[in-house]
This record gives sequence, structure tokens and C-alpha cells, in this order.
Amino acid sequence: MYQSRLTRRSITKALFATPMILSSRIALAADPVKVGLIFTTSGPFASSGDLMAKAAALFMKHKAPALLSGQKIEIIQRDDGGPNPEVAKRLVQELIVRDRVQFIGGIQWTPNAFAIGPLLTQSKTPCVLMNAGTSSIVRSSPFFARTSHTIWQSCYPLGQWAARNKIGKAYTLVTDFAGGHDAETGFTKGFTEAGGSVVAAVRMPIQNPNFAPLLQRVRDTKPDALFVFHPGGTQTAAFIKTYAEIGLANDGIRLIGPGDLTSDEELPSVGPIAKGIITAHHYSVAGDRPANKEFLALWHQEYGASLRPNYMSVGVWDGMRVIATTIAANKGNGDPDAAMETIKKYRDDNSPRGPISIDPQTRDIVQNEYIREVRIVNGEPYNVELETIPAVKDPWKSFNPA
Amino acid sequence: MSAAAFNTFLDNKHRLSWWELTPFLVLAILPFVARDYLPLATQIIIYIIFTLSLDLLVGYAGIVTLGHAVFFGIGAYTAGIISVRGGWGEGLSGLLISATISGAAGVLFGSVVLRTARFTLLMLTLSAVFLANEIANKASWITGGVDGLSGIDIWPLFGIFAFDMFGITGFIYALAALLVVWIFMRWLVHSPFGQSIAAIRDNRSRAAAIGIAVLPRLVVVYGISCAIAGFAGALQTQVIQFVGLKAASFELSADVLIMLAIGGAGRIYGAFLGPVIYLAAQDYFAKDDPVLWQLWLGLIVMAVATFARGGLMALLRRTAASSAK
Amino acid sequence: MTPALKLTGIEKRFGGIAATQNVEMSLYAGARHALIGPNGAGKTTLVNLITGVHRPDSGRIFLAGHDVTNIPQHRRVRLGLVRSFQITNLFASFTVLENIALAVAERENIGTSVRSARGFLTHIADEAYEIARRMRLGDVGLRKVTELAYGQQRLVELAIALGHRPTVLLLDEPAAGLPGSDHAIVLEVLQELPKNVAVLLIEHDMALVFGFAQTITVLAEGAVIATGSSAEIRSDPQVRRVYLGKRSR
Amino acid sequence: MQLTVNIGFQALAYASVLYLMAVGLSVTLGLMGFINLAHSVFAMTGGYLAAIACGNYGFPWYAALVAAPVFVGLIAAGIERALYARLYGRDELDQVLFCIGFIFITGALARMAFGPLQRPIALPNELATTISAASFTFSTYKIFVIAIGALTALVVLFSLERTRFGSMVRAAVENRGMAESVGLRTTLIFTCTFAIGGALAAIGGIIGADLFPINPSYAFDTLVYVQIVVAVAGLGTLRGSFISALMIGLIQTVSGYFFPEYGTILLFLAIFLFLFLRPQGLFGRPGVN
Repeated sequence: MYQSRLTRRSITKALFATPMILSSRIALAADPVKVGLIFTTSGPFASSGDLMAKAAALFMKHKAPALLSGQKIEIIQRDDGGPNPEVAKRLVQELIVRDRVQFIGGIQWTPNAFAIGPLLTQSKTPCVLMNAGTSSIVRSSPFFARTSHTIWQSCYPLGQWAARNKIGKAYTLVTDFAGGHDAETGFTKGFTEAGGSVVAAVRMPIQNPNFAPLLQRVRDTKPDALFVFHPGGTQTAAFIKTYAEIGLANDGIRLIGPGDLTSDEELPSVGPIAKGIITAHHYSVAGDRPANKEFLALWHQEYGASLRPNYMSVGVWDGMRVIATTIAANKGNGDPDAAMETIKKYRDDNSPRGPISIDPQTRDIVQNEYIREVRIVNGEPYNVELETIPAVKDPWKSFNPA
Repeated sequence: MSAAAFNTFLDNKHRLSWWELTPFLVLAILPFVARDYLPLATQIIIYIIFTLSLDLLVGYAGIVTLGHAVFFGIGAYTAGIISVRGGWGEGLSGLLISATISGAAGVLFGSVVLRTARFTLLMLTLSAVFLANEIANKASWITGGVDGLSGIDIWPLFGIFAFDMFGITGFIYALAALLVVWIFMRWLVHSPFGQSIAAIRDNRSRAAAIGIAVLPRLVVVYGISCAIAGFAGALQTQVIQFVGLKAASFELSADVLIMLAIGGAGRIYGAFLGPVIYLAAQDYFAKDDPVLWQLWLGLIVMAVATFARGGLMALLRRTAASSAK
Repeated sequence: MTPALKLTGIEKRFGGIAATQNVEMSLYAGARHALIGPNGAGKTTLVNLITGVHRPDSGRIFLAGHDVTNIPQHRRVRLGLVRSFQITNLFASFTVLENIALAVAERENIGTSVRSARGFLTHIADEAYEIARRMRLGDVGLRKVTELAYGQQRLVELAIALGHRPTVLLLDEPAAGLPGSDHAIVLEVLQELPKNVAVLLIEHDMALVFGFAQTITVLAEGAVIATGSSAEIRSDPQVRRVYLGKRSR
Repeated sequence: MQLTVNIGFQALAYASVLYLMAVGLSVTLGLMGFINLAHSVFAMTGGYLAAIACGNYGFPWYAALVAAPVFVGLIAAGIERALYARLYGRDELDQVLFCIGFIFITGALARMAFGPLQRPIALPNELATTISAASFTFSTYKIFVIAIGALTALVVLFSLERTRFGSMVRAAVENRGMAESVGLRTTLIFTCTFAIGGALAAIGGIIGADLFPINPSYAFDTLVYVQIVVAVAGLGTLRGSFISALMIGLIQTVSGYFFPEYGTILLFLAIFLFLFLRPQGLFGRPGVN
């Protein structure tokens, strides 16, 4: 279809003028709409990408057909191998130019998201962010929308909660990249506004094999609580084990952070020592909602009882739903502006994480935040939801109006 | 056998053969037959230039390094910083400045590490690449750290040709850069200087005994190689308008070493074949199953190291020789 | 007349072992001088000291009157001090003629040149061929050195040294590893060396030494125990005791 | 005081793991001049074996700690004969490539067999506790790790100095030509030491799983740390590895405590300067390269 249009004239024209690819992207309803998904399925962070890819496949199999009523979607999945913006940029460029996708989705990493922003604007390709959580990303292109979360969304309310719950002095320890910086500033603002004080703010390298000296320092500083953000995955278990081993819990230093700290899939391998960690986040497998029960039933039926999904899986699950709904609403006509309008009106009261919607002004997600505590349920650790903070918009954007 | 025969032999060995132009012919027609693949082709060209720089070290001077990405990274970051922090977006001068800086860094570094050999040299280059990566990570106020340096704006070339999303300008720009580097490399390795470098590779102690100042000459080659590596890095920055930590990583050092080995070291055109095969295969296989690709890549690299020394170029040469008989 | 090569009081210790003790020696232009001694007498160490691979602990080395004790190896080569190696030490990926041409090119100072994209300039090629022909290597000039028979490789070893037009030539066992039948060729080649070159021959084979050298120095345990004509050396009782005695053991 | 003890304790635990993972390398390098960048593959194999045995089949942890290294040792011997032996005496480029290829293959196989997630090795309950003495709190597990590290170092030193096999290994490392000329079968010695080195690395992989989590990219993640232990110790020495591991453990821990933001820079800067000033390493002989 596309190939036949590449006449000699169009090639010559393409070589000497900036071509309009918009026209080449308009497809008939019978043609599959191509959706490019970028996950991290190789390298040291492959484990979380795998959970994201599984969620996309699960949605396509069980939920998409009913939503799409005959319209076909072709998924083209690509691997960026981790926080590799140059790779992500090339993949997106190829997806747009070579594969002519109508939507981009996925994107686990903030730097990768920033790298592709200009491409999306230039080519007018809507992109649904299904994990990357730095607040300012959606401002870098009008074609970004987000179904995951922002880091401020969980860290700022957590700061307020901490100050209200007998934590006066906090020590912050975050991974040194944009996400970590957001976590540090978001928590600090919420915490200090509510009367708490931060005694030390340390940024650690993204790949750190040795948490022991960092945590020893925390113990010697004797704060009331340690606020931690790291990008989850393999670091989760190592971190919590070291926390227990250095004896911070014995000294009464509480461990708090956004949900990345106690990511659901890693909790079983951490074991009972994770008990008592307080986190704020938008999704837990322990969430007591019918939509979540259904989601988990499908997941375990497909991938076995021992593998848990996590918040990233849910970000993808809802993100795929946004894309499928948009395609159905516009009958796959490929008009990016119409697609963005549809996305801005999206709302779903029955997500596994509770009611969610897209804020039409910011194109960012509005969702409940839950304060959770790790508790042992039926012999396994879970993030049990204690409090609900309803319909949280990204706080960063209200403090930093565009 | 006579002196004239020797002259003829030298002529045959060093003169330009028609087949040496084939890579450029193939690349020149690419925009007309495979427009969708231009971003990939541009990436391949950038890696060819980088691999050429490594070939000068490994293939011609016999210096094995695990840290060549340090200099690719210096070039890449210099080009990015000039644009983002300095506001200077002119491409050609950006390339030259970046190449000069990484060349100078290479001379400094080379005059330190080339006094050692084998394992120690490998370990020095290995710790250098981890050090460089961590410096780029920590100096985030100028490099962007883990998030990388974005917002690089390269002005249209000669004020006319803007870098477009389809990568046509980028492709032609990179191709022209490759042509320049190739002419320079070819001229260098076939000159008496290049021959003396190969003599040092063959036999260091004999080279000193025929009056070659071994260390200074290796330092010069090291500097040249690093300048070319930096040139490649700067080119990548300008074309994709982004620099990340991978530009100065052990991973990239290992990748380029693999590309060179698959193509074949010490023959210039091995540095063309290696990246083409590696990146094209990666593009084709890794997309669907990165794990299987990693397995195959590992098997190929091990097989090349164990059985097929000299890589594809040696294989081609043997095939050509046996079919000529 | 200034000696082409002069050593005064050369001493070198490795760890606790004295490898060279107070060696004095003078070679004039055109000298045909042999250095003999049992295994481990310090002959190769002395060559390494003269050429600059090692630095002596004390003593001085003069080349045509210039003190070269502290200058690096490659600069001594440029002053005309050239050696060959006991173990064949060639440029393996090059042909015979290229091996020689590399040395000629360095003498002509074009080893750092990038003027010619054709490898070597014509006059260098001609000279390399001329040396190869004299060394009976004309017919194999375009073969890779690794393809040659061992005897021919030994000749390439000498040819590379000659490529530098040395004023002082140190030959470290040029016949090492060759069957006795081939020694005649080596001797022939040696006798055809340019007349004005000062040659120091280190050799085990007595026939070769006595056939070639006008003067012989005997080294034992790093020290010179005798210097003289072949007749004097043959009859020296200390040499017979130390040198021939050890060899027969 | 308390600080010194705590930092020293952490450094010692880190060093013990690093030492076990690296000690076999100095033998490979000293004995056969082989630059084995892929040595961590054996630590990874040990870790996976223990994780699967304990996690899936309910093997007792202590039994796995003994059985897995023995198994890895046997595998290492087979791989040495079948693959490594082909590359002895080759130039460093071939050896480096071979190792990178080997790491790729094992990483891919691990990913296929065990998935991308890291594999925890559950500790026995009595080790997952802390011991308090006066105002100090120590992890029982780390004490155990240090004990194993120290014990191994002692056994290695003792067998090198006092056993017949040890003196053969020393002779072969220090002067291979000489050892062969007096009739030592260096090939056999090498296969044995390679296997032992692999087994020790496997112990390191198991007890160090909290420091270096067992996952498919393990061999790449740990490559540089293991190599620099040997580079700092020096070639042609089998005794320097423990001290060198300790130095690296100290730099890591001290900089992690006082300069958490610049720990990695300091480590690699120190290594680089050290190797430049002393290319032969702590205990290596000059000229052995």
C-alpha cells in the first residue's frame, strides 16, 4: 500500500523538499493501524520492561477486540535496552518514518522520553507515556499524554503525610537522574510545607552495587525517616536487605518512599523484612477493586500464579486502553490532532487502580494516590492500601504553571 | 626479479583499486532505493568512522584498548556542549573543534598509557572508560548526566540544508564525512609513516633497532585515532541531536571492538564490513528477540576469535585467492 | 684517529649479579672484531648496553667521539650504530624487500613522512633491492619473510642491519641455529661487508670467528679476560682454561 | 571509633566477596597469560545454581554452598579444555573478544533459562539476623561472609606454601618454561587451578548475591571490579589478591560513606593513578606483563 505510492517522483521530491508524511499515514479502515511500543526488554533493567510488554500483550488479547469492533491494530514492539536516549530516538524515528505508525506508546525512561519529544512534534505523532514519570516531559511536546504517574504525584502527598505522622526529620536518598531529582524536590516541598525538616539530601549513582556505606551514613545521622527513590527492578531487594542488615529498622528509622521502592513484583523476593515500609503510589496488586480482581485474574491465568504485575504493568494496561479507545473513536483515520482531542477527554472509572482521567489542560493523568504499608498477607508481603487521596493532579504543574 | 619488480609490487600493493570505491557507490545510491533506511545507514556510517579509528590502533599499531569510547564520548559531548551551552550550531566547525579536543586528549592519554603493555594497558583503558563515564554522569550541569544532553540545535548546513526527520541531510553529511576520513586513513596507512607503524606492530624491539622512535610515533598515531573517534562522536551528536552516557561507555568500546573483529582488523575495509553487518543484523534480528540476538552475536564473536582470525576480510581474501587459482 | 666505537669502564648489575664488569673496548673504522665467551658471559647484555636497550650503571660509550651513553636507542641508530639479532627478529607481515626498505626509509628520515601514498619512494626501493641482491636474497625479495627458510631469514636479519648504512655494526650470532654447511655462506656475506664499517661479531662458531676477525676479545663472567689477534687468543692459557674448558664440560 | 569499626566491617565483607570472585583470575593470567574478562561467568553460574536449587527444589542453603561450587568447578574444567585452551598464546585481541562473546552467550542462556528478573538466594533464618555487641550491630550473614573469605584466603595461602600441588602451581606461575623443563605437566596443573578458581568464584557469587545480584547481565556488571582486583594485586603473584580486594573494598566503602556522590569517580581515579604509577601492581614483578 505505502510502497506503491513511492513513485520515482515522490522520491525525488522527498530528497529535495521536506515531505509531508501526514498524507502517507492516512489509511483505510480495513488496514491495521500501526502502534509502536518501546519497552526495555534487554539489559540490566529488562525485568520491568518485560512486565510492561506482558501487560500490553494481555490487553491486546483480552480487551482490545471488544473495544475496537473490527478495526485492526498492528503492534510493533521495540527494545531500547534501558536509559539509552539515542537508541530510543532512532527507534522512534524508524517507527514513524519506516513503519508509519500512528501512535507511539511505552517509554519507561525519562531521558528516552525527552529525546523523542522533538520527533513527535515534527511528525505529529501522539505518544502515550506508560511509565516515565518526570513531570515536565509532557510539556516537551503537545503530542505527549501520560497514563502512568508523575513522581510528584506520589512524593508530594507522601511528604505531607509524613509531616502529619510524627516524622520531624527526614533524610532523602535518591537516584541521580531527572526522576530522582523530582522525587527529592517533590517530597521535600510537601514535607517542609507541612512542617518537617530534611536533614540531608544525598543523590546516589543509578547503578550502585553497594548500598551499605550509604545506609551506614543514614544510621549515623539518626533521622526519623529515610525517604528513598530508586528506579526499582533489581535494586529493590538489594536495597531493602541492606536496610534491614545495617539495622536502621532497629534504630526506629522508618523507610518511606514512592511505590517504586516496594514494587509489587519484587516484594516476594525481598520477603518479610520489607514489613512496615510506607509508600505512596497509585497501584498495588493488593488494591481491593473489582477491576483489579479481573485484571489480576487475567494476568495470572496468562502468566502463572507466581509472577506479579506491578504499577508499570497497569500504566501500560491503561495506556493501551487509551490508544484503543482513541483509534475506535476516530475509526482509525490517522488524524493526529483529532486523536489528541480524544485522548484529552479520556476517563475510565474502572481502572485496576481506581478512577482515572486525562487532564485536558496538561495531558497528564489524574488518579487516586494511596498511602500503603507493606504487610504480610497469607504469608506473602503486599502493599496494603491504608489511605486514599482522591483525584490527585500533578502538583508540580500547579507550582510551575506553563 | 629486479628493482623494477619491487617497484611494481609496491605500486600494486598501495595503489587504489576499483573495488575500494564500491562501498561509496553502494552508499551513494541508497537514498534512491531505500529511503526508509537512511537513519540506520547514517548510524552505520558513524560507526564505520569510529571503527576506522579503532582499526588504526588495533589493526595497524597493534594497540588493543577497551576504552576507545572515551574519545568518541569526548567528541560527542564537545559537539553537544558547544551547541547547548555555547549556542554555536555551525556543524563543520563543531566537528573540527570536537576532533581537535579529543585528539589532544588522546595524545595526553596515549603518552601516559602507552608506556605499559598488554594486561596493564587493557586495565588502564578499562578504568579510563569507567572513569570518563562517571565524570560525564556527575558533571550533569554541563553534560546532562544520566538524562543526557538534549536541545542540541545544529544550524542548516551552509545555511541551506536543515537536518530533517527523514535523515536525508544527515545521511549526506555523514557520507561526506566518511569520504574525508577514508581518504585521510588510506593515505596515512599507505605512506611510509603508516608502514613504520605496522613495523612497530610486527616487532617493537626490531623497530627500535632500525631507528624508529617507538613511543613518540605510537603517541602520534594514538592522537590521530582519538581525533577520528572524536570526529565520529561529534558527527553522531549533530545528526541525532542528542548525547547520552552511552557515548562514553565500556559497552560502546566493546561493541566497536566486536565490529572491527567481525570485519577484520588492519585492512581498512574490515572497518566498513563490520558495522554494516553488525548493525544491519541487529536491526533485523534484535527487534523481535534481543535475547536470541545476543546469543548469536556471542557465538559469532567467539567463533571469530577462535577460528576466523582476521574476520570477514581475511575470509574474502582467502576466497578470492582460491578462486583465482 | 677517533675510534668508531669506544667503551670505557662499562658496568651493569641485574639485581645482585654483575652482568658486565669494567669493559673497555675500541673499534676503529674498518675493524673486524669478534667478541667470544661461554654462554652467560654477558655478550648479549653488552650488545644491549651498546645499543641503548639498557643503560650502564657506570662507564661511558662513545660513537665517533660523541658520548652516547644517555641517548635513546633510536638516536644511536641514526648515528650509525646498528645491530642484528641472535633470535630472528623480522617484520612478519612484510616481504623481504620491504623489511630492508623500512630500515632504509628510517635512515633517510622518511619514516615519519606522509608525502608518498605509494609506500616507499623509488630510490629507497632501488637501494633495498641492491642490498637484497648482495645478500643473495634477490630471488626471494617479494616473498613474505615468514615464508622463507630459516637460513634465508638469518640473511634478512643481516640485510635489515645493512639497510641503515652503519658505521658500527654489531652482529649478534649471525649464524645462530644454522647448520654448519650454511656457515660458509654467512662468512662469504660477512667478508663482503663494506670495508669502512667497524664490525663487532658475537659468535660461538670458532671457524667463523677465526675466518672473519682480525681482533678477538674474550668475555667471561662479564669481564674482558683477553684481547688480541686470533693467534694470540688461541695460545692464551687463561682463555683456554676459562673458555674452552667450560665449553668442553 | 564506632564509625571505623562499621566501615571496616563493611569493607571486609565487600572485600571477601571480591576476593573469592577474583582469586582464580590471577592464576589464569599468571599461568597462561590469558586475559580472562569472562571469569565472573563462573560466579554467576554458581549463583544461579544455588538460587534454583534452594528456591525451586528446597535445597538447604549450606548444601548448595558446597555443591554448587563443586559443580561449577567441573564445568569450568570442561570449558577450559574445550574452549580456553585453544586461545593460549594468542594475542590479547583474540582473548578479549573470546571473553566478550562468552559473556554474551552465558548472559543470553541465563536470560532464556531463568528469565530477566534477579534471582534471590534465600538465606537460612539464623543468618538473616543481626548480632549486637555493646553499641555495635553486625549482620550475622556478613560475619559469615567475612569468615568464608578469610578462611579461603588462608587455605589458598597454605596450600600454595605447604602442599606439593601448591609448589607446582607456584613454580608454573613464576616460570613456566622452567617448570616444564623439569617435567611438570603444566596443562594438567592449569586445568585444575582453573577449576578451583571457577569454584571459588562460584562461592563468591553465592555469598555475594546481595552485593552483586544474580541476573543475566551479572558478568558484565561485575567485570571491571573483578579485573581491577587482579590488576592492582599484580601479575605473577597469587598472594596479593586479598590485600588488593581489601583496598578496593575500603575505597568503595569509605567513599560511599563520606562522598556518596563521587564514590565511583574516586574509585576509578585511584585505580587509574595507581596502575600508572605502579603498572606491575602491588606485588607483581616489574617487567612481567
